[in-house]
Amino acid sequence: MAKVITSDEVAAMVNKGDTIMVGGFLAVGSPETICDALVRRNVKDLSLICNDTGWPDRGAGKLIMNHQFKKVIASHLGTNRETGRQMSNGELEVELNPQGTLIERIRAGGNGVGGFYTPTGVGTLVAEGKEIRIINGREMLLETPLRAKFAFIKAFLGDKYGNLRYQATGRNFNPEMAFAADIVVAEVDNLVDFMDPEDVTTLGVLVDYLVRRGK
Amino acid sequence: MAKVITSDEVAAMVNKGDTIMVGGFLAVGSPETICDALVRRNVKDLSLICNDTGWPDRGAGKLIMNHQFKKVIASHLGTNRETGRQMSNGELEVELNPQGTLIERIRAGGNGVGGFYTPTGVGTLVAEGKEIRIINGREMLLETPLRAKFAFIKAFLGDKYGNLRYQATGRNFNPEMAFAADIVVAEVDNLVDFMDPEDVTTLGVLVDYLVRRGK
Amino acid sequence: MDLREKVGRRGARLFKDGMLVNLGIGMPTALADYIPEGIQLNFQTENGAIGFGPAPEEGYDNPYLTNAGGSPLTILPGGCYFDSATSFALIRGGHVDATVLGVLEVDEKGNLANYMVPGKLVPGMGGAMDLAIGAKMVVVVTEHCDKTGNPKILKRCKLPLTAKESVHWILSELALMEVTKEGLVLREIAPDTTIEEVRSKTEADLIISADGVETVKYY
Amino acid sequence: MDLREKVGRRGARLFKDGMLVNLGIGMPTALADYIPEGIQLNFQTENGAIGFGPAPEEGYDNPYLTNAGGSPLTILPGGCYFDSATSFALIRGGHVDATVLGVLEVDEKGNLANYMVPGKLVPGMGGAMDLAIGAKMVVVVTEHCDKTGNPKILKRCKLPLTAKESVHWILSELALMEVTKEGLVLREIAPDTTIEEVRSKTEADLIISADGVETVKYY
Repeated sequence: MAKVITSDEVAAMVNKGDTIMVGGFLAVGSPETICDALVRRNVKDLSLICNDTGWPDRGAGKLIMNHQFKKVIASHLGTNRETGRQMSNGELEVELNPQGTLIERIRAGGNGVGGFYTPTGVGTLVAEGKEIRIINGREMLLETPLRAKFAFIKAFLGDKYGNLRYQATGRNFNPEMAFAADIVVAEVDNLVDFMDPEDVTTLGVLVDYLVRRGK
Repeated sequence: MAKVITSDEVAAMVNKGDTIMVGGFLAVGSPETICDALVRRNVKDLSLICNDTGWPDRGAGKLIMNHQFKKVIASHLGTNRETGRQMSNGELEVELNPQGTLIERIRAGGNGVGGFYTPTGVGTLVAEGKEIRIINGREMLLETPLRAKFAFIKAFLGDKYGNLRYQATGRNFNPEMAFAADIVVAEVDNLVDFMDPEDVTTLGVLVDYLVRRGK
Repeated sequence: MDLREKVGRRGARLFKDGMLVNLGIGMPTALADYIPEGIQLNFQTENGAIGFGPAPEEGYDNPYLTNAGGSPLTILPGGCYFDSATSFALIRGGHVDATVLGVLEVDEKGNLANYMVPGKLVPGMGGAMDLAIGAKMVVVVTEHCDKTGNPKILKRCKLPLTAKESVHWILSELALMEVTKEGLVLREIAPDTTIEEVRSKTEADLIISADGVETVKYY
Repeated sequence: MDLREKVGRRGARLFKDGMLVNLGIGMPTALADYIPEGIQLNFQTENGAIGFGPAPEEGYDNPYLTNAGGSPLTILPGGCYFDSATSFALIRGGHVDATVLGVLEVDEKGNLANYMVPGKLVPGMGGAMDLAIGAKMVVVVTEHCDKTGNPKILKRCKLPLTAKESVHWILSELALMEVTKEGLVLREIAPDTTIEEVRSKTEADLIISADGVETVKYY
């Protein structure tokens, strides 16, 4: 059973310096209610793992505007100019990852794989400092797992067992993040007793807490 | 669009020495109609990648009984004694993989990952000849991708675009195999025009041919 | 009370409420029959389900819904299905709280052997290697001695290992033992045996800790 | 006819029936508007859909259904949704038949640069690095020169690379060029230009193959 709590109760668990994952792709499928609560709590020096930094008024972008991160690991910053500004000013450390590498590193973090070789990023800045290995005649980079203390994810539907179902492109990074954090909190638009076992995308056993959207 | 063909047309594409993947777990979710056609075609010296060798009268086990394999890569042989007999007699080469390593190697073969490190198998026969690396204080083995010329998979429902949906524990190895072969053939119980985009487990773009069960 | 019930009753008390548990085939399934009141567990079957129920009534079996041994299952409300990659993401990724495995041999270092006897029996490891290295708590359940009276709890396994130094608890019809850095600690014995009898039937050295050995009436 | 239409019309003819195609944002989307009769393509958006349709009618947008730029989409019969791990399994795994990318720079070795200008613009690579190394056919579409008239098709890229030696085709409003082992081969030019003009606006060496250069009326 996943426990239903409020977004402020979630935010109260997060402390200065924690690493958080936030689901969503340009804030589609991001847990907006939880992001709002984190802004209210105003906890600083967080590290973020997210596909992107959303928009100034949506997704993890809201925490960027509030200067809550010391480090961001993402694949894209272009929709939130404040991220680039903080980076240029030296206020924020940014580690850019190719999107496919980023999601695969999160997957590795969640499934016990210690690292993997990928051709993405060979011959680019992404390769700096990484082991290169030639596999079947092709150069590949060794990439390492990513984990966080918290994963904040968003689903269209949840049940009281913590099972989650997404809608359309709202799935994106959410399912893998549910495997890759010590504490997983899912914000849901709708909550039901239980759902069709065939419809479950994120397994309830991975979800510690549920938050209703807007609560 | 995936082309609907007969199981005999599928079998006619398979030649001596080919490597095939067969979906299913103890033949639950195995393409029985395709297996029957391969037995009829009686093509020899195949290599099999499958979770197990099924039962003497079910799944890939039917091809075992017909002596069609020169090599098997699997995690479990216990339900088909003929596999063990052929192995002991030197008629069949068997490479045992831990089940989690086997499915992850197939996934790597399908998604362009050149290899991955896993703690499974350290200190066992599985580690023989493999690179060992200590990651975060833990010994890990380097495992390599697996691919095949053909993947023969099984789904409850297919549509004319090749999209597939599975039922219950019939999913197992099928979804990853759809990524990891040059030619993917799906046997389906039911075929419809199109399905709900939310219900698609295996993406139609991965599936080359469809076979109706029993046809 | 037979061996299965003895091991089942005591073993089930190792679980805590809410755990995700994977039981191996054979004797490990006994534990599911004796879960104490107030403890709700999530059971995983590695072929792709969590939250399954008992075998279906006759005529209601679904050929697509079976356990890891191929026998028909039912699913309970709150249950879910998934593919093998997800199943082993759970297992290897440390999301399974406990696994219970049968063995051919187990030793005082926590090594276990349960997937082959060279030249005789090679069923394969299935998911056992992943479970042994991935589950947070690895429990081995076993008859204390084999059918000819030879110890199964050894100083060092002789058969090919399933996993190295992975077992946390060894449970037999006679005793509960914990694998620690110092060695194998005898924690509990059954009321119908003695420390001396357990020692005589165990090849591994058994440590008696300062806490002593409890005699428990779980049988 | 504007740049977008010129590039769109010729570029769309690079596709073959049934291909899985991923179009980058900006100019690459022009190709979707000019798919020839009889060619059916599957379009992927890397945030998790295949088989999407045009933007929805007003009032019918679903906030959960957008393209990789965040704009609302519709889905067509036969379409499907998936998560990011699956999306990049498609891309990195070689299941995407063609990708079309915009660039800041591209060179005769097939290197491309399109994700950052150090100290000025760092939007990030998003999925571009994966697409450039993973798609079976990588097409770069670009204005032949930048706004100040400087060549964008170079001997060697100066900006940080998105991918090394990955581009197969370079298409501008003036010419279609193929990256080969021997170098950059000029395959086609537009009717309103000459080989000499194309050469003068290209920093890279352009090879004229024995097959010659076709003047095509795709504009």
